[in-house]
Amino acid sequence: MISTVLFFAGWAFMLAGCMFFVTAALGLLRFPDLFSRLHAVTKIDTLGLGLMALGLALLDPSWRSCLMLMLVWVLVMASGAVNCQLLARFNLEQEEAQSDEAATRHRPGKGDKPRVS
Amino acid sequence: MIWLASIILLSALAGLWRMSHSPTIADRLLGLQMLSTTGIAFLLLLAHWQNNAVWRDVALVLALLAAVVTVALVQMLRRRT
Amino acid sequence: MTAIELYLTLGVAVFLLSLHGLMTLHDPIRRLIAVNLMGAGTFLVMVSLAKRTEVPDPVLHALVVTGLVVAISATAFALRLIIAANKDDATTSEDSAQR
Amino acid sequence: MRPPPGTVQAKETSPVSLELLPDLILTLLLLIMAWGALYAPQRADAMTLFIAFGIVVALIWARLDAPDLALAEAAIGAGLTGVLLMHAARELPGELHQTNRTATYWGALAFAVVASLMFLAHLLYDDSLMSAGLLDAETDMTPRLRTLADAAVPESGVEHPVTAVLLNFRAWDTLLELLVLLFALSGLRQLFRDGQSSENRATSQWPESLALMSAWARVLAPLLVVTGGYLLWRGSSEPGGAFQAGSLLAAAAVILRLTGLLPPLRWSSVLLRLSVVAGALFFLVVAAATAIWGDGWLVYPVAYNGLLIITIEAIATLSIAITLSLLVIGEREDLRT
Repeated sequence: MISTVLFFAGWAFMLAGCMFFVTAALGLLRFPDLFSRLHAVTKIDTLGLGLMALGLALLDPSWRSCLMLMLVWVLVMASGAVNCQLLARFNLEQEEAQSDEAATRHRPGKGDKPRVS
Repeated sequence: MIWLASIILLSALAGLWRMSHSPTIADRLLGLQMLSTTGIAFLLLLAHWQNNAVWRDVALVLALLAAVVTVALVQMLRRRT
Repeated sequence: MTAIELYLTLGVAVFLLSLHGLMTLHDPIRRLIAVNLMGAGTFLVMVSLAKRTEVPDPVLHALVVTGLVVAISATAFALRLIIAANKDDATTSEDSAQR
Repeated sequence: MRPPPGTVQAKETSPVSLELLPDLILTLLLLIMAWGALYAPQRADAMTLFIAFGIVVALIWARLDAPDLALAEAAIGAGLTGVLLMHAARELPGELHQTNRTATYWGALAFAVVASLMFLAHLLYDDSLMSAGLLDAETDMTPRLRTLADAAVPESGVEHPVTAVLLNFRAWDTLLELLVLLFALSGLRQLFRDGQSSENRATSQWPESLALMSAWARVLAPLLVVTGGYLLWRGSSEPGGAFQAGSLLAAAAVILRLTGLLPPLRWSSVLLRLSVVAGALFFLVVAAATAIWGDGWLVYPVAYNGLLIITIEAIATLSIAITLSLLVIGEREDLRT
């Protein structure tokens, strides 16, 4: 009895996780600029994989598999957050660098723009 | 189980499309990160499907390496500008 | 069609694609990527052949692990060669410009 | 009790069974990436697609039931090769020669698709191949090499057949491979001529993102080292081994070095040189010892072969880790004597 409950609960969580994967894929294709796309992708790392891992843990509830699933999920979540920060800052720096070059090219004598921190 | 794995791999196609049609470097790294996360989900699914716990270790290694690659590439590409 | 045949064909396709790329591309980095892809194609063929028996053949797996490590050391060396060759072109073109 | 699987039973007669759906998608993914890695308009696109190619190949090794390869590919293919490529491409000017005329695009595609379809047709519908038993394992032509390997695994000192093959039956391959790594490194060192001044990359200013990265590196590096040790120790009984562990340690060194937490690995320090050479040296010493006292080159005495394999693997892991990290991030000031 308990295993069928686990079975259906596990499948429900897995399907929910899979739904997040699909929505993030759509988000990645449709969103206009980088920052909104970053938002979409980090959803997979946290929720998509989280629900998938929870569903898988329910499907084969041994100690070793649950701990490993949780470790992988926490690691992917942390790396997702850090990558999101890094990519956003990196993109800002790139844009600043390009806008500085553009600014110096148009008005070479005026010195560079006041830096907006 | 087959459908789940296929849907996840199809969502990896979206990451791939974003990687090839992306104006900036950050977009490419974003697509790369999406690909590695879908890969990790596929490996975890495979671990259950084939009843073989070693694929979870491969998923762990892939998660670690995906983190390293993104940080290394951001740090390297940033140094150049 | 079983998985073995599918991946066998995929290995052949990747090998041929990168062989064609090696012949037509001129940029050294892309040619190096083409060589790596050819290696990956052959590994695919070897591993799909290893899967013919119920428990995959360990001998072929060991060979491919060795091949992977040799591939990365060859890539590292080839990259450094490309950079050195590029530095040569740069210096020779500067010398000819100055002369 | 395994819950009732909901999957459709794959009918044997249908040409493409439902079981193959993920494989077909993986094949599609791999072909797009291979084609993109070669013919993408910009070089940065090509390199990122090549890194993604490594990840998908790791997934395919998982589908083909090759755990050691999936570990090695994930660590080396997806991780280090990409960093290596990007690191080198930085010093090269932009695209050297624009070669991507549309003719080459479609030429490549036509060439590959036609040839592989011919191969597939030959494979499926030509019975000369089938009768030769190339594809079905039931024929008596089970590969002899394999039955030999299986028979000898019990007294090889390790349970996992791939490690047994790597370090016992074909120990020569592993030894020569360590030498290949050494040759690559020495080749790399010769190519740093004095005329070559790669401008120093000291990250003088410390933007906030670097603080974030160094904090993340402090979390990631120990985890990499622990996983590497785990893979090394597990190599004797389950998939794992010296190369996967070595590449994980190299990844830890790369991330620490790039965020400035690790001082440059000076080639001039004797300790570094010794540890680079240690793996191959110890292997040679063992080979010589077995030749003199034992009964042949690299034929381990049955009593100690478990212990011997573990020590060889541990020292090989150390030297592989350092050699790979020098190969990937060996800056000019590192590799100068």
